[in-house]
Amino acid sequence: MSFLEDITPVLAQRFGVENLTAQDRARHGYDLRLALDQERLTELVGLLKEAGCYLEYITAVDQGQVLELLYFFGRYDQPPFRLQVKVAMPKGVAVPSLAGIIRAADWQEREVFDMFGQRFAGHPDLRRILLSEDADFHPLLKDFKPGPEHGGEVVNLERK
Amino acid sequence: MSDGILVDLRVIWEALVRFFGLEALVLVIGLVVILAWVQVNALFLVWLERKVAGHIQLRIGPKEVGPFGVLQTIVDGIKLLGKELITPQPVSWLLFILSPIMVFTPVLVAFVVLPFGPHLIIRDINVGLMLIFAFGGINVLSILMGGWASNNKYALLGAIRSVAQNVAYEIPLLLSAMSVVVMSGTLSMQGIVEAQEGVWFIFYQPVAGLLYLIGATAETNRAPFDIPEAESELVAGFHTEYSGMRFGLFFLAEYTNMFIVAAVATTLFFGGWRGPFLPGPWWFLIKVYILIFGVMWVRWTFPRLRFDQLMNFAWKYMIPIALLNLLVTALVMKLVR
Amino acid sequence: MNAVVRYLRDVFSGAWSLAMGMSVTLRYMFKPVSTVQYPREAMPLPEVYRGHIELRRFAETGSHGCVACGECFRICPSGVIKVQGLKEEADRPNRAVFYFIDFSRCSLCGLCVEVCPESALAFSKVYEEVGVSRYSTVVDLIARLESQGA
Amino acid sequence: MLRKTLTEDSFYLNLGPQHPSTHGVLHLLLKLDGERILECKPLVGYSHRAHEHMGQNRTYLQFLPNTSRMDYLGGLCYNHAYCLAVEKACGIEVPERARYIRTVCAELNRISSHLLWFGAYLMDLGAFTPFLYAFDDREDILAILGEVTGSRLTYSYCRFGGVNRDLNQNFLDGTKAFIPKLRKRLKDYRTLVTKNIIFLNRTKGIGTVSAELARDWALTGPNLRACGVAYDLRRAEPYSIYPELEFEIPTATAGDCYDRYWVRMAEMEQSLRIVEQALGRLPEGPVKAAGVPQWIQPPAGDYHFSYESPRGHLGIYFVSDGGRVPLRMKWRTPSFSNLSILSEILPGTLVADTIAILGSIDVVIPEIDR
Repeated sequence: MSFLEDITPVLAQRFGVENLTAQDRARHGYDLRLALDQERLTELVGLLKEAGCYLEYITAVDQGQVLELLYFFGRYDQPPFRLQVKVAMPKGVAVPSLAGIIRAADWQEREVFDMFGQRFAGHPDLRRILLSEDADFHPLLKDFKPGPEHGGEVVNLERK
Repeated sequence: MSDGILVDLRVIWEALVRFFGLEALVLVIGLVVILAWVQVNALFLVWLERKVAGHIQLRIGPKEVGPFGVLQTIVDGIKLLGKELITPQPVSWLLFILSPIMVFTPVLVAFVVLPFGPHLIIRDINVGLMLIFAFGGINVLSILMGGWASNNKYALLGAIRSVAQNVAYEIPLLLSAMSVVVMSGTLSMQGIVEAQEGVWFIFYQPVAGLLYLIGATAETNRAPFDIPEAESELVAGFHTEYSGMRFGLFFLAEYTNMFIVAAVATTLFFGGWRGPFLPGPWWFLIKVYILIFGVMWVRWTFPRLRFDQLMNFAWKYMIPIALLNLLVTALVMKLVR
Repeated sequence: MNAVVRYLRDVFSGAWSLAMGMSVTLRYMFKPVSTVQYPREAMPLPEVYRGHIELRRFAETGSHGCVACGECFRICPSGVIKVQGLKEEADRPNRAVFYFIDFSRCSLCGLCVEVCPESALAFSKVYEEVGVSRYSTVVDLIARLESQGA
Repeated sequence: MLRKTLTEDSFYLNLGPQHPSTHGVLHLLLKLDGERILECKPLVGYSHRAHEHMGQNRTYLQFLPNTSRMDYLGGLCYNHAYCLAVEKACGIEVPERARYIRTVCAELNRISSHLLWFGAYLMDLGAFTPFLYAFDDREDILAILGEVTGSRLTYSYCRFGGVNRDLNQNFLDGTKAFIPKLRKRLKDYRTLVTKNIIFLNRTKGIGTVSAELARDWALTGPNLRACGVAYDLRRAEPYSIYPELEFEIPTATAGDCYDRYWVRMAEMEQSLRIVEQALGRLPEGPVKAAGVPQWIQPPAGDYHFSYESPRGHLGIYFVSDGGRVPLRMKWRTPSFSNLSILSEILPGTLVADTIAILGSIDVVIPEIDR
């Protein structure tokens, strides 16, 4: 019996069957999507860690007013299992940090903070990671327009 | 005509000898020759090292300047001379400047007692071997001075490592040399060579010979014992902050030190200038360069030891074996005599 | 006693491994060198070598075949191509009059050569190019083709 | 962070961003007590080039050249991964021959990446010579790959639906000559390095990572397999032609530097096996699917794809709104997670071990910084 079959009823029971969507793995690359409220994130991740999952990555998608945080969990196992946890909330709302539960979340959350400005409550060291410390913008937000100060100018080909 | 010049030279020579005394004059001329020799030898060794490294690594090494690139090091030396001597602002400048000069003292002193040939020795002092080792200790001091004065963390770490390493490796070095002294019964370099008439000491003392070579590699900070300047860890170790000819002096001293330890090894274990057909000095140089080649070969083969492993190796393996070897030698000598 | 045996075995096996290592390097020392002495001799370039682009000269016209359709300009990920054409005759296609490319920003991906419908572009085999300023890397390929002679 | 009060015995050492052994611009902030490390903070981002942002402002094809610039050692693997990801989203069928060609090239690329790592690692440990031997071998691979891709490092060879160009005779001959040559070389490396007592002392028992710790820090690739977890995406989530090929997943148990070294060396042999097999049964046929539009438009939705890059789990995630340009392009690069474990395993070791551990993790900085 695969891990996927094991975990699906558990997740459905604890986090609501309406939040759980099965995905076509051959097309989308992951098995399950779980839409989740941010308060229950730590509870879920504790469960997943117990179950032997690892945090593949955290990312976000800017949907205008709403920022979707996406957590991907996998397993060092066969047959493969991949779960996408989707936490959608208005921009500016802090999300509980996972760095205390899964250590890999430390840098992943810093990257999301760096790129999207998403705050993580309880993160031990929430600094910029890829951009310079004095940057005052979050480049992957849709309202960010690269200007000359970001090296975004295009060389004028006519000038010679 | 030529006769006249020779007669004149002889007259001048005799006048100088009468004025200064023969010994002082030989010393002065010897020092001048040494200074020239040190440079030429180091240039040659650097070139040799590059060639050896090149061929081991499937490259050909320097080849553009001069035949087979022999003049490459001279060009590099001139480049070093032309560089600015940067003294970083927070260094302790007196020690900083003094260090590369001091690193040269033991080098020059050691040459005084090296027996290049039956008569080609500046002064055959009856404690020649001790002189070399005694002055060799200054080397550590100058490295410590340089590393400390640089006010750089990498340099400081390099200097500390250097001191610990040299202190540890001096012991097996001396103990293995001691075995030879016990056998020959003299500390004079010339006397040790004379004691090897017939059989070289390496055949009586293979263990001591090996220990000496290992210790000598460590003393000269050569790989795999090059932890004071481990470039992948400490950037350049104790000479991180040195530039221009100050760095050049450290460099020169390293290669000259290599020559000295190889020359001492030749004297102690490989019969010094003894050998058939060729005159003594030739044999001496051939043996020394073969040993140096061995040291280079080792350098381009092995990874570097870690600092604590290096200490372990000295205290757990080399010193007990050297002590045991000395004990056995002394016992056998007592029984034989 | 056991400890002594182990101690000696450590010493000998260690020394043996070092000696074997040295034999390998000695063997390599007498192998032929594998480096190429670059300025004196150069490596042969593969046939499909992807250098920067140039306009191909067509034998029948003795000139380039660019019709300034703008495909390369649109596909270029770095936006370094600028091409402009003129309608010389009413019933014939456009002809490019200038074709600027900024080599310093070109990533040599080769997408422009792939999409060119006229096969007017090719990869140059020249890789030793220098300039004195960043503007000397902006080159008009048509002028370059003409200056290279027929 | 820097202004924490220092006790008298400890001091901070900035290892990097310019340091011979950080392989690029990695900055390790070490708190030292003598030579013992009390604390380590890796600081990254010095070569951030906004690849994800570029991915969101370019069409799918235009982003292709970028992929090989993230990880300059595994450029072809990244090309391959990106093409597979987009093909999967669009449902493009790739011709059989193209799939074989891609796999051969990607495995050659993996060998070249491991070879460079091998050389650089030994250089970190102070042995200069294996570096040049490894480069000699790597040079052969680059020449072979250059014969078909036209480039030596940033290949941009794969296309959606196939590859750019068919293999030529030079490639086939070169590979045939190269495989036995590298096998012989690997034997030399075993004598020169793997059995060397100094090397063993420098790597055994250093930087030990348990399987549990590895999971916590999301380690993947050879670093994970050295801890005893046989997790290889080529087997776990098979893609391309890997299910048809025979190869083993080398694993070790201790999870120390030596095991990470050993796993990579064993992987090179397995990759050689893969190349041999794939070339042996190379089918005939077209190398590119017909009818793939130039401006590709995946149907709206989000797509994830996992690929075993030379350094571990490469994840590509993109969200499409049905247009020519993706809404979001995220790359999960393996070194990013692999490197973060340094702050856990470095404290308590010596400065020399730092270099040994950092080298054994095999990080490529531009891939971390993206």
